[in-house]
Amino acid sequence: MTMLGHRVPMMASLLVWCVVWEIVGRLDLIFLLPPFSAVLAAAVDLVQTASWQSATITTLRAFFFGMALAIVAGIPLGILMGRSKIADDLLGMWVNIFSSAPLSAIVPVLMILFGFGEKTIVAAVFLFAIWIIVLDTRAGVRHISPSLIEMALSYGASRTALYTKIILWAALPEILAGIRLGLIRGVKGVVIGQLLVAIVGYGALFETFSRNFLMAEFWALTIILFGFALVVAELIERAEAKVEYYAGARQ
Amino acid sequence: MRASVVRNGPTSVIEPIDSIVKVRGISKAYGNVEALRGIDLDFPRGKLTSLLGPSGCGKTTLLKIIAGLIDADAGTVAVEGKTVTRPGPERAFVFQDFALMPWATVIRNVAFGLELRGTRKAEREDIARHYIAEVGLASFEDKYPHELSGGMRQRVGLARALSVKADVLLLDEPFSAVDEQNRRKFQEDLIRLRTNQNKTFIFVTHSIEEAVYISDRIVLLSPRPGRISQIIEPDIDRSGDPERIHRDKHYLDTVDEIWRGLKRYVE
Amino acid sequence: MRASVVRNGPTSVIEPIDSIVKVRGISKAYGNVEALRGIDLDFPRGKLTSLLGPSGCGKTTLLKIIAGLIDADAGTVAVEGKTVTRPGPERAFVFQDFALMPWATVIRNVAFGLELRGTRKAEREDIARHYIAEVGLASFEDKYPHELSGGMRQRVGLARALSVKADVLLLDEPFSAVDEQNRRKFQEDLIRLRTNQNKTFIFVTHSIEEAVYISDRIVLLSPRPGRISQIIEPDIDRSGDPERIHRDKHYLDTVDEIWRGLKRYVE
Amino acid sequence: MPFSAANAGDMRVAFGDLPGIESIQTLAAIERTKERGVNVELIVLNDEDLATQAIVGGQADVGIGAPYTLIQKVGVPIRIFAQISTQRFFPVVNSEFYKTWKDLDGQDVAVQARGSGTEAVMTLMAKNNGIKLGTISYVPGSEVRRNALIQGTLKASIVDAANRRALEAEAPGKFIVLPVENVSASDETVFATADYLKNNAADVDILVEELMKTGREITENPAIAVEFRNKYKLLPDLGAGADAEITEYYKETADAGSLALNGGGAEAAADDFAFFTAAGQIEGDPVSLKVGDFWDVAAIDRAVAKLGKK
Amino acid sequence: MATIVRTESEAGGLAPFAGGHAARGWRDQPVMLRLLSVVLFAAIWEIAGRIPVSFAFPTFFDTMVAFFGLLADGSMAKAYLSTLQPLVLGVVLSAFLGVGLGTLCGLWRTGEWLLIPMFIVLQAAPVAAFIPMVTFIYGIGMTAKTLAVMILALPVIVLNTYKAVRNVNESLLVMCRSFLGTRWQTVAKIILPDASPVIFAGLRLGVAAGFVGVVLAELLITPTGIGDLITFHRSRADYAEMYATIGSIIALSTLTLVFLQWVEVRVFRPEKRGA
Ligand SMILES: Nc1ncnc2c1ncn2[C@@H]1O[C@H](COP(=O)(O)OP(=O)(O)OP(=O)(O)O)[C@@H](O)[C@H]1O
Ligand SMILES: Nc1ncnc2c1ncn2[C@@H]1O[C@H](COP(=O)(O)OP(=O)(O)OP(=O)(O)O)[C@@H](O)[C@H]1O
Ligand SMILES: [Mg+2]
Ligand SMILES: [Mg+2]
Repeated sequence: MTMLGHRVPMMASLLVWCVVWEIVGRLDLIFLLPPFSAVLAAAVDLVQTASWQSATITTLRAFFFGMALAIVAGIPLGILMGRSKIADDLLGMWVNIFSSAPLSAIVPVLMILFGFGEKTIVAAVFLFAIWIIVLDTRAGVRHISPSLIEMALSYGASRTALYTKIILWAALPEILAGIRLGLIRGVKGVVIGQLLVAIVGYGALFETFSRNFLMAEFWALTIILFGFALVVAELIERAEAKVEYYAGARQ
Repeated sequence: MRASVVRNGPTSVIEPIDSIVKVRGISKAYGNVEALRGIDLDFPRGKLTSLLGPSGCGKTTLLKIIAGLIDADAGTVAVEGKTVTRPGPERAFVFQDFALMPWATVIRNVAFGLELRGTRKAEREDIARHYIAEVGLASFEDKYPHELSGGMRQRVGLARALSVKADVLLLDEPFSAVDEQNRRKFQEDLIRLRTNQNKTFIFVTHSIEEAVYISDRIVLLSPRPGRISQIIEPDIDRSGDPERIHRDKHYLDTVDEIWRGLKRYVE
Repeated sequence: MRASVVRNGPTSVIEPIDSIVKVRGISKAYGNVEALRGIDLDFPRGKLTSLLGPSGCGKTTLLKIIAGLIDADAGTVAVEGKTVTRPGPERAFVFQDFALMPWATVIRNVAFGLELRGTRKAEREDIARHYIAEVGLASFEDKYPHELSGGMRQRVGLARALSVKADVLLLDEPFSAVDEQNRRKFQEDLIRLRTNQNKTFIFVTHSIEEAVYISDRIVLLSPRPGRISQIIEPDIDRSGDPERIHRDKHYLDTVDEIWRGLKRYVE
Repeated sequence: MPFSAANAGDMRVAFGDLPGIESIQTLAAIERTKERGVNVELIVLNDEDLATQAIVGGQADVGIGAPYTLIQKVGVPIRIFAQISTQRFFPVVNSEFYKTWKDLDGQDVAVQARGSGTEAVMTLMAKNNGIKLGTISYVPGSEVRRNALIQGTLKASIVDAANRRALEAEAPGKFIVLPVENVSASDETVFATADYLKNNAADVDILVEELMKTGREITENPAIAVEFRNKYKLLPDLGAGADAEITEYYKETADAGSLALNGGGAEAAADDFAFFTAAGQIEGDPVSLKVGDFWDVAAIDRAVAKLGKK
Repeated sequence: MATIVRTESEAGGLAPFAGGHAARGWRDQPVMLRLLSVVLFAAIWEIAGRIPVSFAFPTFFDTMVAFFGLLADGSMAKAYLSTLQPLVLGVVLSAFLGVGLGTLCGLWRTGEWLLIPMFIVLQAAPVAAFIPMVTFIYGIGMTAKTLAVMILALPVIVLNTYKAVRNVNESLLVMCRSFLGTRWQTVAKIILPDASPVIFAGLRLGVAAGFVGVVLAELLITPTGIGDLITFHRSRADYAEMYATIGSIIALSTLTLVFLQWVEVRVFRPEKRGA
């Protein structure tokens, strides 16, 4: 998009939407939508409250534990499926099912298995995030040019060397993409987990705000969460851009 | 100068004085695609032998069996008298698509074979630097593959193969991803390199001119299942200006003869 | 037979008797990459002219400017005396990557130019069928592109260009995605086709042999920014067996001369 | 698996819904229990069923709700050990469409959740009035139903006292509160497994005592609820604006006498049997149901002995 | 544009069933191994149920019995009748709206600038948080649930369509122009056919998202269909029935996706995007 000869960054249009929001909010058309400025003000207040801070800590902790587990388990599983046909045949179906199934339905079941509070939320994040990481890692491993592997073998690479010096690196672009998508799904998982089972952290705040019609606070929290999801995704994307050149180089 | 053309059935292999690689009765099928059938072949030490044939005739398969990367269904390959079961330090492969690690610099790529053998870093980088210079890439040590042209990338692949000091170099269409003019340059370089280094080269190509231009010996394979259809020794004098070869009558005769032989397989 | 070699500065264009395409003072820059600078060039009617030069020298850019697909920064192109501003029915393009619609059969692909002009289906398929046969693909009408080899796909691209009955055919490295042996076959076919069809061909290639082998005229471009460095008219007799050309002394001389000229640009 | 018995001195309390102003009493009692050295951990769950499930599964120790159905159905030894409050729900209809119970015959209504007290009230009243309700939808959150009523997306529902008042304040005359006769069943009780009650009698006693004390204090002086809130920093996210509502709410609740002063017990159980059997949530003849199958009254007895009966 | 638009499907044929890659993987798997995989899964479940992991964790066998029970007494059918209405409606609306908007954004720079960032935000954000809000405006009926489905399904469809339209094979566009194609011809004869596989993949992802949306709607707005079955049986402690219901919605969503993929293969395979 160019305007008056200047390139206007795409995300700038979000500002336009914010202005629209402000106007609609001021017109007082829908009680659910306070003016954007009021939401910002509420956000400033919100971040100073103890309950937001503790909710953030709870949520972040569950999120990072869940993500760490998903990454630590997902990458080896993806590599295994990428390299071993039997593993792929055995697990592929389930990974595919779980990666696209409405996992929210399972969240209540998690509670039975993991108890309440943190563990279940961690499990929800894990469950939401892992499958796409597995799938992408698997695809990354599958995309590795066979000649790169043959190259390593022909120079006498041991199994460990093959995995640590070639496969992990060569699949890195897809692994990162998987982690990025996994993070986005993980954020959804943490919120859904907190809303559906144990009402803690952000889920509790959301419920409190929406049930009591504290709309400015509700939207403030929403914006903070959206912002978080986008920033995390953006960070990974930066890392991806660093390795992008060899994503293409591997075709 | 004479173009010694030897037709042979599977048994009548010409036995050169000293052959470093001996292929005996190799057959290979992928599922129900029969790629190679009963290949008997000897590769003379210190010579460049080309494998030439229509697409899909099993050239790559044969080369990889020699490299120990693929197991044959039947038959054996022996290098220096020892039967090949897997890749070994006396053979090095140069890949059609270069097979460079895009995340590693030129020098790390070249030194990779040594890295896998556990050579110390300083030592392996010295060796690598030597061969990088040898293939004409001095000063590109710290570049990454994506910063190089196709021709330069293939030189990196070649330097890597040279740096492990293998006796036998296996090259699978090393120039097919290199543009025409660079390719020509590279062919001239390879001819020079072959005389300097006392290595045995086994070279797969699609290009008749290329095969005739650089080879001491050309093995023609028939379409799938690949069998040896002809062995040609162009016996061209390569001592002078490489450009002169292109006008050598024997060169031209050999190219035409091969072309006439292969034409029927095309489309 | 003589290889008339004409060096020229930007002004001393040789003026052939009848030139169908006239390029005058074309310059083009992409951002601050100057691709072409002051190109003056004439393309004689009914001849095949090759554009040859190192990678990135602006060959494709020039061809697309002639096609009307890119606007030049300065200068004009005139076809049959009319200034080119956009693609026109008198020019047809053959693409390096074939640019076939994967969801359409061969016949629909070939007839696509006519389809866009609103020709009735029966009529355009008749025409398409004719040219499909002309390029040697009869009986492949109902195949999809993915069922064809690279060489066959390029023939489809050629048939499509022929079927719109343009006077000028613009070919951008049509053989670079085709394998060596098929390429050779295709070159021979093209030479035949050129004599049958009275078309003007403008041909971009990387390959010196290819240029010399098939062209009436070769325009050598210098590296970026592309300028005309030499115009060569190989003037080789193409009436006989196409294979004979490869041994023609003038052919070989011309190849060598061009090679010597271009060698300094390589790597 | 987390069947682990709690350490003495630890108590995990599972709430079946997001705490609102109606939870001040319970929350205050919990805070005071903590002050007396019981290490209480609060778990807030999305659903009352989940809370019950948590108790049965051993993932929490004390649940809050009225799990009669589950106790009867699963046969796991969970026992109610004290009543916190009795039900005060108000069926509300949009006066444009309905005026009386009879008008609701065959009409759609929305209640809190499947198997909840609100559903029981509605079905019971429908039965008493000889009508049959149409589709019953489940919309968790009295506030949500209140708002849906105001927006006109619900025409008949049932809300708690606070929201009934809000409805009257926001749209005077637009809604009619339908009469509910003699329902004094438990709204919230505390329950735990028999094992837990046996092994942690001391902790349980403290909790029961505090529940009784807060109930009595609020009933005596409803304004104390706000003091509780400030003292223990309860419900911080609701903002200062909620104080007025809290005062109002507890005044009304106290007037209606729906906070349990003596922890319920056999008396309450009898009421509940009558109510829940009538509403179809438990089976059997209310008279022949045994209190001991549902309740463990030992803790209230001890508390009443200590605090005196009111 | 400065921003590279990435959508889930971009994981490139890797995301659920997307692309020919996964498609092949799915079909090439030897039946025996897949059966074994199912049997293993059932066995693990059965064992976990028998230990038991929790009193609320039924065995596989009980769950299957409960499943057929629910099928037999018609409650499953009734539940799905109610659940599928907003799902189908929401997905169909999202499909038309999404493909339309996506194409528009792909072709029209201003539209792209204005709308695409919105959808990127919506797709990345945990919109589940405001599904309950929908109730406030649209109540608890079909509208609210359909909207919930659309909130989830629309962004992925729009973004995929947009991406497909923007990334149409450049050389085909040039080809069309060089053969004098008009703007409309370019759109109708090149852009849409070339983009259709990716658009279809986007639709598939949209359907998957729609299932997520309807489940969330059932659990967060108001349980009427399968959400009601789940909560009802949970409140009755009929855990086998509850699990059977949960399993059935996951199975249904999987089967739907497999079916769509089959359709896709049938529709787009004749030319198998090889060239
Ligand atoms: N991994 C494989 N699985 C199945 N078939 C294979 C495999 N590798 C090769 N083939 C088949 O075996 C035959 C020989 O393949 P190979 O790659 O050796 O031929 P080639 O002579 O190197 O061909 P090209 O000139 O195209 O490189 C071909 O028909 C090919 O399709
Ligand atoms: N769209 C573009 N934007 C920016 N630079 C471009 C663009 N197209 C071409 N160039 C640059 O312009 C120069 C000429 O490009 P062009 O494609 O015409 O060269 P060429 O002679 O066809 O090269 P090759 O032999 O590799 O096909 C190159 O340096 C190229 O990088
Ligand atoms: Mg090969
Ligand atoms: Mg070009």
